[in-house]
Amino acid sequence: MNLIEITVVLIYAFFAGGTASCFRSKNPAKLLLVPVISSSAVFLGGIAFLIETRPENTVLLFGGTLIIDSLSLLHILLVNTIFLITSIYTTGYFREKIKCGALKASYAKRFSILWQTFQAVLLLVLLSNNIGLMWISLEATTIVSAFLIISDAELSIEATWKYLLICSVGIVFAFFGTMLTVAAARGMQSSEGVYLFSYLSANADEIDPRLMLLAFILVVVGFGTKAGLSPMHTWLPDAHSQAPTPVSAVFSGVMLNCALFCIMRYLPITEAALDFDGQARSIVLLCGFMSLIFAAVFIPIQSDVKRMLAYCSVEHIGIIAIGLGLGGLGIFAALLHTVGHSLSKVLAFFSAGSIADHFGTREMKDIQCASHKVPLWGNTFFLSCLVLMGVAPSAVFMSEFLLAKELFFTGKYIILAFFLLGTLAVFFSMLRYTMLISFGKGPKEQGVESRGRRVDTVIVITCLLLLLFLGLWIPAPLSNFLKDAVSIIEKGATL
Amino acid sequence: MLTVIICTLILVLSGLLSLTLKRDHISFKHIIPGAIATVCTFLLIHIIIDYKSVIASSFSAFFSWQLPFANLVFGLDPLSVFFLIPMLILTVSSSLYGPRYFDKHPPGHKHWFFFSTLVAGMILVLLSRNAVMFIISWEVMSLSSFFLVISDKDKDESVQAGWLYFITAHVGTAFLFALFFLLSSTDGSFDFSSWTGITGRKSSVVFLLALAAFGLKAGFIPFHIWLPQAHPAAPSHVSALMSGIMIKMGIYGILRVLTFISPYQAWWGFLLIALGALSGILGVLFATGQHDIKRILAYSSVENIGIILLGTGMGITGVAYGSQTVAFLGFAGALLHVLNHSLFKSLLFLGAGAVIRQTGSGEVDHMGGLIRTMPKTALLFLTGAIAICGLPFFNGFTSELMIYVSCLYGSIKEPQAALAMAGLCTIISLATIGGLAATCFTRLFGTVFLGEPRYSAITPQKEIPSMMLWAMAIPAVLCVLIGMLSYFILPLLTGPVYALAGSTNYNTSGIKSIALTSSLVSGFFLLSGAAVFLIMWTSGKKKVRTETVTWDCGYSRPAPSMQYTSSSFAAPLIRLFHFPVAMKKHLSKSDDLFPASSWKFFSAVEDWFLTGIYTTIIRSFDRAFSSLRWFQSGKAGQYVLYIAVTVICLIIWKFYL
Amino acid sequence: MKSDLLAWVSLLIIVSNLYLLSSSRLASLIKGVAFQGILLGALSLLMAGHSASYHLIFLAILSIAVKGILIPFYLSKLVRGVKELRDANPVIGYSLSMFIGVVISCFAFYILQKAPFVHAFVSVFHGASAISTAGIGLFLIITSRNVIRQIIGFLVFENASFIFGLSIALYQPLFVEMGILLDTFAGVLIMVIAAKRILTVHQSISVRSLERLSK
Amino acid sequence: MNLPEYIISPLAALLLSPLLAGIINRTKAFFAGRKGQHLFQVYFDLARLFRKDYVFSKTTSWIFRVSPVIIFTATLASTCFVPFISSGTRISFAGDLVLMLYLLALARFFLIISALDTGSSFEGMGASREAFFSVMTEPVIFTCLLSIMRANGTVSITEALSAPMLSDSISVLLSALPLFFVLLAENSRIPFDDPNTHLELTMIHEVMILDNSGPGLGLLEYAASVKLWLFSLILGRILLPSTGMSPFVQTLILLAIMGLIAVVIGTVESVMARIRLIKVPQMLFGAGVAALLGFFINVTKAIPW
Repeated sequence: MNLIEITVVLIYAFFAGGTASCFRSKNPAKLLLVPVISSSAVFLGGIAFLIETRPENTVLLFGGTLIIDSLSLLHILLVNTIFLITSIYTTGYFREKIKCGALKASYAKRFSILWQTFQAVLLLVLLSNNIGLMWISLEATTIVSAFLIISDAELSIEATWKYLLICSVGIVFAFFGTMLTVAAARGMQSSEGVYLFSYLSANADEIDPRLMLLAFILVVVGFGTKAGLSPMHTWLPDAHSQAPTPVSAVFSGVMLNCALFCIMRYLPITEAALDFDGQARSIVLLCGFMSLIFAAVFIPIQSDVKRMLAYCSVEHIGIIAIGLGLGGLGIFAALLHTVGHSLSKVLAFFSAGSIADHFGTREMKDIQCASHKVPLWGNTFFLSCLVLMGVAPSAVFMSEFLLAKELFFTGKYIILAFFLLGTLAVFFSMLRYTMLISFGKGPKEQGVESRGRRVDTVIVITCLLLLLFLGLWIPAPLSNFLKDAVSIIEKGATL
Repeated sequence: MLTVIICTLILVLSGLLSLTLKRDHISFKHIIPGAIATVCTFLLIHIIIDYKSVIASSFSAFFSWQLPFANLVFGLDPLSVFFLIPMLILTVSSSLYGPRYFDKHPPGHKHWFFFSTLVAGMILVLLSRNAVMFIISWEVMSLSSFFLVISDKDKDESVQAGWLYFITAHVGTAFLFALFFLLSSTDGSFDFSSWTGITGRKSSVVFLLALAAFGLKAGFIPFHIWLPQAHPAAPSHVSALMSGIMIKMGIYGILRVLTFISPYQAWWGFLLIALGALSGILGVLFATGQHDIKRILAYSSVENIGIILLGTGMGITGVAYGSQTVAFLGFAGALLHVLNHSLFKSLLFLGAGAVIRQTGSGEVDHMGGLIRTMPKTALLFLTGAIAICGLPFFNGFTSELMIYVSCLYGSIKEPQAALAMAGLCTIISLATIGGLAATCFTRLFGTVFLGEPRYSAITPQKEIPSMMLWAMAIPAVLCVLIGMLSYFILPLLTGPVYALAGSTNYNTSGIKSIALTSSLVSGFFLLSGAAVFLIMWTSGKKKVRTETVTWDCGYSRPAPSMQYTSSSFAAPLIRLFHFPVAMKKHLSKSDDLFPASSWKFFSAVEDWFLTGIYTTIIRSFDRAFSSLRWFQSGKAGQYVLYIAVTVICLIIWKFYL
Repeated sequence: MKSDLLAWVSLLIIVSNLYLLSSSRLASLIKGVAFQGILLGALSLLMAGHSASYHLIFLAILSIAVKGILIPFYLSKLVRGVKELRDANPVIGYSLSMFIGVVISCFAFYILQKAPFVHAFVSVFHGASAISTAGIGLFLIITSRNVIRQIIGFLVFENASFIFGLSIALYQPLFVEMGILLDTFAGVLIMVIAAKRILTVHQSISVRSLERLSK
Repeated sequence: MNLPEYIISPLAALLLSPLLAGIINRTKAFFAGRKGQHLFQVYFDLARLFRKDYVFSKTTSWIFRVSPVIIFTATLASTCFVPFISSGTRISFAGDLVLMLYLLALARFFLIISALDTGSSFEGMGASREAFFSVMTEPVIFTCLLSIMRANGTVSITEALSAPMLSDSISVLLSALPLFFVLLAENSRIPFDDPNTHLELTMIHEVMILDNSGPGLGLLEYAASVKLWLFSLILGRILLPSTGMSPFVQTLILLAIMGLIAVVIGTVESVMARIRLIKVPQMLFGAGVAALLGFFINVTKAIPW
């Protein structure tokens, strides 16, 4: 067992310990602190991965069952960061309820346990080198998170039901894809590692191309359902709008990326099996394009703030998928966009949730002038939505610019036109909503009604500064890191 | 060069400093605006003294900018310095003006932060020599001005205005994307220095894209819709900065793109002349129909951008037909008008701000007779009003004269009929614009400052603080100086004009003689005016002066509300141009035989570009989007069907097509 | 002989699919799906004999226990709590559903001749049963008007993945196999729990009460 | 006696311009069958006004007091660019046309704001109409003078007006006729305005100076007659036959033509009624079309087809 494997074991030990400690406690406030502690430990574990794996970049663990390379490391770091800040936010989110005793200990217990399990299985998705294991852990995220969405509200049950049904159907399709991948690889000389990504990508030229293409279609539809690619995204606005805010935040900020990560794993194998004729990419491109269009069509007619943000996630997942489908610089843009979108979307959900709780409604027409009444969240909501809308200078703008550039230089003018039109349509309606929410009409003589916690302020400012910074300058180490990750999705990509 | 960058950094830092302070901290009154003004003054002096070395400087990054292509390249050339100078002047005057303007309504502590980032963004737009750098600076500029527009939270319409403004700015950025991609498509580089020699059909596309991308910022018709909304909403010194120089960044962009493409096509010039005539005439007509003082000024900015386009159009046409005189004078007039308009428009906006600050209202028809309580403001405002009408011996005249002379050369000296027609059209448009502008500004000045107060409730008691007056005096003095001594401004013009006209062998003696002669005439005029005045004065000393009421044609009780209002003043004109500027009348009747309350009548000129064209487009999109709502029907079975259909479609696509 | 049996079982699975399409009572639906679960166990037993693999036997036992007994038991317990008419009540009528089911099954045989993935299956019957089960499972979900039938549809759809997975099972380590099974079982169980929640909150299993989140 | 042109022309305007008004008045009197006032009556009126005291409205500000001086000076200065005796030194530069017309616009600007300064609704109405007319006259003047400049191939109006004039009668007609209309409109003559009254129907120029008195009114009246002189002079210059005459004879003929123009103005005023205000734009638009036609003819002549 080497150092990295020990780290992995330690991380899961922490999860186990954290989960176990939850069973005993009855104090909701303490229960909510457990995820903070375990996620900070896991965050450190992610940093340890970064340090430990650096010279080789790609490390196989536990006899090839797990893998850590730049691509997964990027996502792991993102997951850990998002979970850490969301756990911290959660303690504040439930603060009011704890104060007046509305939060039951049983709920807090269930939440903490499921929360940590959720993070654990998400990390397993990213770590797995075995295609079966990846499928298992992604399916497990559905099961675990379904109970995070559900509450006593009628609508939340409806959302949970749709989430369960649609994602399960999708994931079964992904199962067909996974099995077909193995079937496609059956003709290989050695059938030892046909279920290992590392083996498949090393020997991709021996895979049956037509079967692999079929498998890839099913994988894209299956994992795409979970990732929120249109037209399989239908569960997403429901689940995001009904889930408690921290859950919506990690759904958007992490879970969708993880599902897309699975597609990123299959993409290079399919491409290589098909002799790099771009068929696999075109599928991803089409799905991304559809997502963008659907989001642009549906965002203008939303009335629920979290629903709007959910559709915004569909848009951004679409943008990332377009980048993946383009290849080369597009993948770089997609990865950069993943980072930017996660950070900003998490902030947007935090603030939208807090504002909605403060006003007692999620209907956008009833929320006005939030930046006066809840200054921290009102301003954060506006700024993070600006970032999401792709306003410069921000990381999201930079990646969208790179993507547009790649679209132009690969001659996809029609997609470029629709990309610009779609983002403009989103911008158009989202700006109207966010401005009304943050600065709209309202009794202005009333003073500040609620100030945020200091720790939330620190989180918000750190994230916003990071987003700004990444929009202006990508330091060389990060750039090389991203380029490494790009080369995993597309070998020898021209950047 | 390094000085400029360091000063920009200091600007941003002082803005950041203001973020850390409490809302009502004392330093907002003096230190931070003072620091901004000092930095800009220093920079201005540096540029003027070191002009020769500044215009040729460039600067590459001292650290590599890690994006796959972008380099941090700065540069200054005569063209950008020409825009930098008025920008710095205006910043100085509006940062001096700002603190006292807010005496009654202190702004949020973010105000000066966004103010400084706006200035820094504009400087960086002028400095950047790389497309990515340019777009980012451009967005910083738009973003901070957007925040400044919505910073006045007492007005509900400022949110609406900010929204409209930011939408147009963002649409412009989308066009910028396309423009820069097209420009860089030859060798994939985003450095301005590599963008040369773009010809043929591609250059025409580049030109049209530039027109759309930068036109949305410059605000000529039909891209003007945000201007009349955003300017009234912003605090006045911000409107001064925005209308004075920020919209000129759009002009800068168009001119900058013109330096990348050659040879010019004549039809670009015709297009610009058509657009210029359209926005010139319609802009001033809309202005004449408005009631809000700042909205009038905003529409007048549309008009002046139109004049600048007319000059640029003549310049392009001149180059295309090989007439150097026409080209040189056209470009020179356009550029000089950029400088001039920035001066007098900021002066007028600051004056309007003074009026709004003292009366608490922007409604022109409620004012009157302000000249008695605010004589100095009135004098400064009058200076701006005369200058903006392009009347002689003020700066507006000098630039319009250059464009006129360019047209005269084009329509008289050149054999090509097309050039002659272009010149004639420009002259007719300019003449019409001149007449209309005179109407508009006599109306504005007359209604606000002259006559009797129409509503005693909003009549101010005293003059504005002297700091604000000094801030207004800076552009006012420059307006007069440039008007009288335009000769000395010419060296600034030659550099950018050479770059635009694409040749450096033009003999500038002709233009110099025009400038000299008009200076002489203005001196002669001043002397003879003084002589007449002296004669009147000396002869008038012995005469009796009687004060009485205005002749009332026998009516014994004239009331102030019987005065001609601005609406009635504009009525004949609006009625004449009822096609492009429809007057909407609202009459609230009471149907009783003996009405208890008086009928209320209200008339306004609606901007049918906004209410007609753009709103219709958006509505139709909205309808189309709403008709797709069935897709997300809420039925889980239907959603599963989507998944199945997607699989089948993808399989058919990949295997059977 | 063994491949003959395999073909018969596969055929029986298709027949059970058609039975599910035609049954109008929820109770008979549950019975049908339980029967199908047992058929799956038989299939994997046959496969085990086919390739002499011990863990397929384990799989067979597990699937009979969970799919044939456990889940049907929970489902029927759930149905007993339903106050309204315990009718399947699909969107598309039973005869037409049957017809479509037959078309899907025929199409499955047809497509297996053409498609590139024929050699992924042990036999044509095996493959056709997988595809037909998948199609009919989806069809059941899509046309359902109540939650129970949707669960059953999903169960059928998942059975297809089981049939499909059987042909590839040999190449996976055991823990992956077990994980897959447990995951799907857990998924269905959670659906049942969610359906119970729906029943307690809405007093109904109709999906009409689950259509409020739209646009 | 070799004074430069830019001194002679204003001097001539100062000395002779009231005479034009006198001629018009006599013509009108002739048509009315009256004996009419003295030919120099305008001089007497002006002298009387300059001797009078001031009466100012309490509403007015310094704008009202300063305006007459600016209006007078600007109008007078604009005469510098039209040669009276075409032999002296001139100030001519490219674009002097613009300066000349914009000086008139400057005068008009101050006339309008001084009218608004009184706060009277009558004067406001006059100011509004003055502004309204100017919008339509300016393009017409520009076009007329442009075709003359095009025919002479010079970019300076001073050069163009002192050099040999248009060769063919069509061009002469197409620039002179619109210019005559503009003359009538700009100088508040019938059929655009009635110079004799400030009654409501006609209130334009006369109503704007309603509150002026004494020397101020004198300056404004003087400026009005200088403006009339300026337009007549331009028209006279266009109509002047271009034969090789001595400057003295030429000036005499010019004066005769201007006298004739005054008679024509008087005749028009006697035989026509004032047209309705809404018809004014149509009339001026017609004049503009004629001027454009003249310019097109000039342009097409130069093009080698």
